[in-house]
Amino acid sequence: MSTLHTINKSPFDRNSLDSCLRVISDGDAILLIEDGVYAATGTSFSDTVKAAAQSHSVYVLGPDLSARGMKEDGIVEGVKVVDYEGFVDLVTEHDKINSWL
Amino acid sequence: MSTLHTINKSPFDRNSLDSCLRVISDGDAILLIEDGVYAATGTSFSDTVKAAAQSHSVYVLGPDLSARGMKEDGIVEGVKVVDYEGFVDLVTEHDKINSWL
Amino acid sequence: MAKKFMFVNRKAPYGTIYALESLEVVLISAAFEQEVALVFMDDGVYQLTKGQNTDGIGMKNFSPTYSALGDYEIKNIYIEKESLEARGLTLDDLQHLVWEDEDDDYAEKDSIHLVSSKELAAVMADQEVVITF
Amino acid sequence: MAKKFMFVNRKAPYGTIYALESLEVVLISAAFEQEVALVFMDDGVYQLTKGQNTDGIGMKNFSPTYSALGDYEIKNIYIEKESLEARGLTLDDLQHLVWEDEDDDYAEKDSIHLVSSKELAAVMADQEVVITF
Amino acid sequence: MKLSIQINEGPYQHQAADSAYQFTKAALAKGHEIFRVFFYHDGVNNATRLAIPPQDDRNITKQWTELQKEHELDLVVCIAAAQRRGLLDEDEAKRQGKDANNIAEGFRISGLGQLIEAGIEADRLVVFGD
Amino acid sequence: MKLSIQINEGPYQHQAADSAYQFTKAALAKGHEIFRVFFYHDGVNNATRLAIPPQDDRNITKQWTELQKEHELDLVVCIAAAQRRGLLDEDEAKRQGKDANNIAEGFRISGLGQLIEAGIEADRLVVFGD
Repeated sequence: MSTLHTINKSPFDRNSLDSCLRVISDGDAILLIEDGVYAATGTSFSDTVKAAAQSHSVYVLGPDLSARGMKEDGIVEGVKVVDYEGFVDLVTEHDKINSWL
Repeated sequence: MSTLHTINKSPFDRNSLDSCLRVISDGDAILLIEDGVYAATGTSFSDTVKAAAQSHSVYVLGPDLSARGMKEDGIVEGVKVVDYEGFVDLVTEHDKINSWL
Repeated sequence: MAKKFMFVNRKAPYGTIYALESLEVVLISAAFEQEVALVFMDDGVYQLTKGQNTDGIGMKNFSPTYSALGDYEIKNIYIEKESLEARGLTLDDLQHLVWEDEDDDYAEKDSIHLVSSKELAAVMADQEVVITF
Repeated sequence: MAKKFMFVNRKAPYGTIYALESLEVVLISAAFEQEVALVFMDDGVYQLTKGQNTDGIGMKNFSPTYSALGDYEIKNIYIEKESLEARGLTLDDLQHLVWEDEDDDYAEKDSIHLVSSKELAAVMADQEVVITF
Repeated sequence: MKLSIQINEGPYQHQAADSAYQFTKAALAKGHEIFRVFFYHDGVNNATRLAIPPQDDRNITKQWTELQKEHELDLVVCIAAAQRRGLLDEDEAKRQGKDANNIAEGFRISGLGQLIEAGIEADRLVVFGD
Repeated sequence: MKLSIQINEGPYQHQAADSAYQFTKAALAKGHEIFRVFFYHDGVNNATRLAIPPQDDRNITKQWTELQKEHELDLVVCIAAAQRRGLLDEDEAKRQGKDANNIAEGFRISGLGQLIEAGIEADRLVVFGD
């Protein structure tokens, strides 16, 4: 029963990424969307995200990155960029979705 | 030009208390309202709040504490409880209000 | 076939409506005879504090409704230990929620399970539908 | 008598509307001939990033509007250094905002002032009306 | 003293509108003047007359309407924010070719300049939001 | 695959409604079935037909109405949440003695059970919110 966790808030603004990481299971994946995409950039949280990407698949939504003027080539090591089509695939490839609102 | 800073979110949920403390001036006061009142209780942030209450006047809105089942006698040392009438007085006693939304 | 539904409560009550409207979803879900589990973590643990009194803020005190969860056969309520501790709370600060086991002469049993993040992760992994409020 | 207004931007753009609707307030305020100052701190610094392209999310890209602030005589724009650094950004990542000084042969001058928390505190203390978005 | 109030969130979803109401009542009881209450962002949704909250809960819009009557409050809904979110008065509905309007008694729709004016004219501006 | 969508926030204030729309379009383009889109909390405000967004911006309600027409989507607005916030259809307005209604074409108002059903019947439920 794998889970796709979506995080839609900046790690500076909310604790949802931290909470998600506390209860994530092996085989689960994380998708950063909306203001959550900042976590994939070179912020003071990048070590946390890099570590998460070593134990889990971590994705970031490209259209939300571009909207915010964040470059795909500057994102945290191990994080993969997907578009909305990729978002849909991630939803179907995992057994359920947990949106960390 | 003294400022009354209001904080309406839990310190676990948002960074507004931290941000406020970075730019607060001598003679300013802080009022915790709504979900901000949890900061006045014995949480892992209580040292931060206790320190703030040593350099500034820190108040908490009693009606919001009671609504959340938090006891007035268990609040952080130095924090004073006010009701809505006291909230109004704090607004008029300071030159301006900064609501940290 | 019943599905395993989990409702995860992460927000404090009153500051926003999510706690109240989440409870409305939970109560409705009981009518569909699904396997329902509730989680209280992060500021969601504040929803269950004893002695809430909203007279001073003009809002409805909906905290008594939690004690009805047992009557709706909702008896798997998980509270994350780490969230509780960070907030300086213990189970004694929270409502004591129970359900009656009709297979055991209607004995009152605890609905609340205090779990670590790690234990919670295992319970979450086992669900089929998760809605986080 | 002009009052000193300060608008403090703390939220990222697009995720919520506060950045956009704050900008609408700022532009209107210019018509009232008040002394207007802007602050970008916390996630608010993200509002000014270069190269925003919203084609993929179907929302309006309002970032070009910031460059019009100078034409509205809004030339006191403060960016908190600590917020910028925590996000791994430098001023080069942000739009270069300027105003024309008509008393100096219309020379283009920087509107953006990079300030420490401490310096920002002093500027804030001096204001008469503060609206934080 | 002369106070202005700004409300940024809609009714029920956030406590902002409730807090603002409690504060306004307390300020009036202490003899202060409320220069204006300005509804911005989702705050404009407080001005709908179509809401039917549960019987055992407060009716936030009605509370404002009654306070307005009693104290002749100036309740101003931002027109730009209101248009985005579907809050209209009769004139605006006609002008925009809409077949209905939904603004409640006691509120008026006006421009964002009214917020700046509220900041200039009042001694204090207090903002409630998310 | 059969997908259900839940939207918890109103239009414009949060990106939730936009993200949900982009996701739904992408899912349909890939040949998936959308079992239901359920509007809860402030999400019910997406269903107003009275909004007049700026000409150079998207019209979120209209986007849903058009997608509904094209794909016969089931757009369900939670009745309890809608009543609190002033979203009504014609029948409900009559029953409650309200003089206007504001729901847009393509949306229907129904009970919270429809959300649970959406969770049961669909293979996946995806939630968008604040």
